Amino acid sequence: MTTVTTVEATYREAMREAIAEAMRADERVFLMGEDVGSYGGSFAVSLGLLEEFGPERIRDAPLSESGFVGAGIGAALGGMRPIVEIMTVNFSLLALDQILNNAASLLHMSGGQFNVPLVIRMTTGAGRQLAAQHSHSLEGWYAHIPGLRVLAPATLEDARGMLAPALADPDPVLIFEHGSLYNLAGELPTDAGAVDIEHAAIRRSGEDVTLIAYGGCVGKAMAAADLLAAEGSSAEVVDLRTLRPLDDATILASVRATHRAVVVDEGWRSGSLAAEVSARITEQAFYDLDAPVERVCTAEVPLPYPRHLEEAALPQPETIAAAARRTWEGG
Amino acid sequence: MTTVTTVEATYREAMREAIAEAMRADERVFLMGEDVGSYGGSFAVSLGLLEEFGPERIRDAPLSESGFVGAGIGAALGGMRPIVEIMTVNFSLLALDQILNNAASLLHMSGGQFNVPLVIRMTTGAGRQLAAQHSHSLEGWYAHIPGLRVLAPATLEDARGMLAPALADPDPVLIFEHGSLYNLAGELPTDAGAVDIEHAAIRRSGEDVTLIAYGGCVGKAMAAADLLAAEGSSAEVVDLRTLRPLDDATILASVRATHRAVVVDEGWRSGSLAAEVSARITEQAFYDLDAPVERVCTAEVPLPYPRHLEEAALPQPETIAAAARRTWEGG
Amino acid sequence: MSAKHRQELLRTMVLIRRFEESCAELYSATRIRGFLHLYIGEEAVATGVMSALRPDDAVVSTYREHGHALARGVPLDALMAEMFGRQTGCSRGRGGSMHLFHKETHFVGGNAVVAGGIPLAVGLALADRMQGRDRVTACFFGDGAVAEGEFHEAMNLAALWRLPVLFCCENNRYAMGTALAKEHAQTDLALRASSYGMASWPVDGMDVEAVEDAATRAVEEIRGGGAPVFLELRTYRFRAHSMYDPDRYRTKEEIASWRTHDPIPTFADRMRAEGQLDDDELVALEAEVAGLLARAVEAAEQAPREAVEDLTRFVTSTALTNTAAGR
Amino acid sequence: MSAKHRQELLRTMVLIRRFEESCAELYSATRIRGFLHLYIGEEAVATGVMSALRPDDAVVSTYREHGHALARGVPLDALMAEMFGRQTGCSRGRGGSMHLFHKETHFVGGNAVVAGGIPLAVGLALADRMQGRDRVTACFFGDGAVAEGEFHEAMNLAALWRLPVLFCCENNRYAMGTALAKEHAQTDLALRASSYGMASWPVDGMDVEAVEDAATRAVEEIRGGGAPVFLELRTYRFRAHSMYDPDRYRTKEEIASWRTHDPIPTFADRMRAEGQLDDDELVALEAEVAGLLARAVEAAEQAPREAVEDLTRFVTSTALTNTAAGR
Ligand SMILES: Cc1ncc(C[n+]2csc(CCOP(=O)(O)OP(=O)(O)O)c2C)c(N)n1
Ligand SMILES: Cc1ncc(C[n+]2csc(CCOP(=O)(O)OP(=O)(O)O)c2C)c(N)n1
Ligand SMILES: [Mg+2]
Ligand SMILES: [Mg+2]
Repeated sequence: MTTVTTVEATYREAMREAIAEAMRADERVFLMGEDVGSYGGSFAVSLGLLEEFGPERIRDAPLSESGFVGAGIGAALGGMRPIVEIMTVNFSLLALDQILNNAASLLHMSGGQFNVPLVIRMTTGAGRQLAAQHSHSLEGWYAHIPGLRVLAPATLEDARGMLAPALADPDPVLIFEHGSLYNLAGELPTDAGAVDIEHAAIRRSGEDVTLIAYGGCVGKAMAAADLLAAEGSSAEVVDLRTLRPLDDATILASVRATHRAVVVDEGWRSGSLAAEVSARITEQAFYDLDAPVERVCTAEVPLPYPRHLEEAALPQPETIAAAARRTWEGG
Repeated sequence: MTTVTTVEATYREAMREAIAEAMRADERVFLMGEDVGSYGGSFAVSLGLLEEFGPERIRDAPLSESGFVGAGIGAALGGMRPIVEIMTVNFSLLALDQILNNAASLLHMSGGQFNVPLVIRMTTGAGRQLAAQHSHSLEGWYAHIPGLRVLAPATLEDARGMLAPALADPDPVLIFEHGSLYNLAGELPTDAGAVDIEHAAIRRSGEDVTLIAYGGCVGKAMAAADLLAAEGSSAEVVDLRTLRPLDDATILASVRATHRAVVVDEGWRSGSLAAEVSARITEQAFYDLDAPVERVCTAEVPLPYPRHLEEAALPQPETIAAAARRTWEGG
Repeated sequence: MSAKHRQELLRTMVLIRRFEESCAELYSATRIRGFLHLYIGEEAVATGVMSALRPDDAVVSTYREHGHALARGVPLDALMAEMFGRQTGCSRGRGGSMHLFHKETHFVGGNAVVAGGIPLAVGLALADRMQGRDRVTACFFGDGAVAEGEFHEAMNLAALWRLPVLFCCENNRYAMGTALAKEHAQTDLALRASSYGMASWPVDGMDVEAVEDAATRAVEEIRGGGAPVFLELRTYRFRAHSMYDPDRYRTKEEIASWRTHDPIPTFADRMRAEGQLDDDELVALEAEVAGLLARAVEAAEQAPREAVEDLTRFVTSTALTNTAAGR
Repeated sequence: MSAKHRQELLRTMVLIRRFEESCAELYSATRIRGFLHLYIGEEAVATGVMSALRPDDAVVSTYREHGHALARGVPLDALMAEMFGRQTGCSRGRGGSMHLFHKETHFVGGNAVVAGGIPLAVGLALADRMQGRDRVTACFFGDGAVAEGEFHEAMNLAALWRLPVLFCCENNRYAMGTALAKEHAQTDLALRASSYGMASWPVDGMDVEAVEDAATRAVEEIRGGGAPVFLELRTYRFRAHSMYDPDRYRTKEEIASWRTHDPIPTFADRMRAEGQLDDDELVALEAEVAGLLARAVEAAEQAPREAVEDLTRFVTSTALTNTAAGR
């Protein structure tokens, strides 16, 4: 019999501990971004780290996303292991040229000579009434870029354990932290450490339909499964975890067993990552499907400020459950 | 009987004539971008326009994509009808924040007060051995953004006729010109003018499979249809034309008739616009399909320089035809 | 300066201050949500600059823009309703605190991507130039924004094309928790602007009359010759960056020392000393403002919300209702 | 300066010139494809700067980088093979003219997004600083790049953090067809740099010794104190922007007048006047270079191509072969 000792922790603390651990273990690791230092991180992830590691390694950067992301790429080329924090995915567009045209492309353009061992973390998602310029979920775009690995921790374990393998990856890795998860609290084993970053995870087993989600939508999919369970239907919940490369095997094994799938994605529907997942399922499991793959995405609108409109725009447990019902009841 | 007089023209000339016509008709229209003036346009589209319209209205901008695209948005707000040229979609990432967070969002964020009547033109696509930083097809990302209309002229008529309705649109419109099309030559009616920008077009009728393409891939899909015809199969070719909003009705009517579909897209496969088209077909015509929707996209690699690798990376008539065959022969 | 004009300046500053204090309370009471950035301490800047503009001039602002909007004349009720996310809000409630817009007063937002509004201002000025109008566009941004690439590109364009933009850099010495000296290699921001060949100078942003004078002079220069001007308005925010900010990065002493330059009492004292204000007037002013605010809050509370069916309205000019696969 | 050293400088310049001339011919013969940007006229810049660097210093360059690569010591054969897209090319043929890379000489590309390499140089310098190495990173970019936001952000970071970067602005007076005065409100680019508090000065970029002197002084300053230096290297390209450019935007007279400052004959004449070069040596040098080039072209023509099955190799460090849904 093994006893696992656990501590109470939040997603925010798990992420912070992962950063601190990596910095203690490897001199080359440093954290760079706007307000990661004296402010403590715009979402308080790095609170207290300045005191332990000092301003060289907890490096406040001026407002210049393209500049400091590019500097992170250069530092990675120069032998460091930078963790670059961008406040939110919305502002990451200012650095997208650096991420696509340099971080993701240098290895190939140089014929294999220059790899970029860089980790970029950023907040994504809506739900806090931050309106159109602070609420979007654009990680699907990054999942389109060859050369990147894209992660979306949805649990405490993943918040705690994805950073170490990301830093060990010789190529650039992006980590998307959904803003609504930071206060998620629970028990974490005291010895929690690295997790696998290759595979999707089954968060709940079920037989009637597969609900596929990631990041901030995993909890909503779980809640939808509860709703369905109350009606006597059993939903399996797949947490994608790694948005690039997608773990087709896990997704397909589940769908082949349930014959029905609902893909949940906080991105806008048209051109969403959910479209990719849907297309892959149809391509690879067409003859196993009892109904067309459903998608539940965010309404195609720059997210509005008022709560009632924001809620109406986003995927919700009830709309996910309704989509699941459509797979057996028909449109 | 009506006689249509035609002139020999290239895609480049058609686009140029569309710009000139718009500028002659409306004082508020001007063209702004890098090297549109004295250089004559990096792809010679605006050659000669400086002489006719002068440097105020054929406005050379310094290298500052975010700055001059933002200035275009502001000028549109101020009552002008700017046509902003970005050299290629690769560099448009530097202006993506302006396009998403301002151009596409202002109308909604302002509760309907400030619309942005702006047209942005840019070159996209590969095929000229320009390697990883000059060859990508990222229009699928723009097709993800609510508030934008996204056009992809694939023919002389569309190169000539899409600009006028784009300028008449009260909201931002993006026009993607595939670099390999500029030298496309043919006959254009002397009175060629505005075309519809709401609908996809059937470029070739057929019964056995629907090939769906846009921009630089339409010609390849036509060539694939020729290959298939030689084997006795008849392919219908749909040219999407408008990438946002997608014309589901035309796509679905064709697929419901042929029961098979291949989506061709020069974007990288994962997260491509082709995934969206595929997902929509499955969602809306699942029970009409005789085979899973196929996709033919660009290999997931930053495009390499050498011709043999570039050709291998891109969709080709033969790979499109092979995908079509798979829809009746099985994987 | 005439007593009447000064009383107007004072009234605007007091209105802003009390508006912001109300917002802070309403935020704590969860009536206002999202991000909330207060302008307390910086009132002289907006008040002085707006006072130098004509009604047809345009204003481009940031996410810390309640003061700009009020000083510009965006109706108080519409502002407060916006904070509540109501249909009567100046952006129909869809924008919230960071996205105030108002067409009648040419208040072009409310931009929450730092530096993202600056190119827009350049474009508005370009439109004015090309259409032969002699309007000026005033563009507000912080010291933090000066580090962004967009600032640089926009400055170059405006100077190169000699466009009628008044660049108003609100240097409050911090970008969130990052102090000026950690943001900029060269902390003399007016100097940075002059490297674009642009007229620029620093201004005491805690003194509403100094701001008004500088802005008036700048606007005259701009309207006359068309070339842009950059004002570095030196100011300080007395409150934290936003309601989420525990304000760990500054000392109490620093804040206290800046509070002695509070633009409102400083200016009121000056007026009093010159016999242009007495205690009764001040009390009456405060009472008037309090009344206005109470009514604005009351009206906002009662105002209707946008209908959920209209969720995707205003995504495009023609899309009035929700469409499944709309643009 | 010693005759030997001068002969090396001359040899490098001649090698670059003849390399570029070969490339132009090979392009016309369709042996080289894609975009091709020649360095003819600007040879003194690369030659002078590289001569001031140590072998362990790093270089970040642009799409007009053949001269930089040659002067830096990237092997000629590997360069020529890259132009042909062959496996023996310095980027295995995958990069082509605009993406030359070479790890041994710390030549970090070949960046074809204007200004996109500048932040990388800042990061390389940051890594050196954090790891206690006294290396310098030389970063090349054009006058056009100075208008880009990334230039500004990178300058501020380097100056703020006092990083060991040598900014080499190759001011050839044009960004494609746009003349300096249409790119910049303030055409004195060295002045622009000093607004970041950075040491900066203009240099005659047509004089290889002037460049070498300036770069040597700059590198000393940087290595000593760590603060970055900006050199505005005033030069001119004798050829069009690229092989597609019909060069309509400049007058023949302007080009002819700059040709009188051609860095190669100017320098050769100086050496000759000082008895460090005679006609025979020049002929021998040209013959040697011609031989090297002929052999490089020959080798490139014969070199293998990457296998099509390896198309997606190098997309990630671990993906050696094509995978349908690879990263
Ligand atoms: C591009 C971008 N990066 C980061 C942020 C997050 N952020 C919001 S305000 C702010 C500080 C801005 O400081 P400053 O420009 O001085 O304006 P102030 O808040 O002091 O008025 C930051 C970093 C943002 N909104 N946009
Ligand atoms: C961001 C970006 N915009 C536009 C281009 C197209 N382009 C390539 S080179 C060039 C001119 C650059 O001029 P300059 O920086 O002076 O360098 P030069 O070519 O004169 O050496 C332009 C506009 C590009 N490569 N990248
Ligand atoms: Mg500030
Ligand atoms: Mg140049």
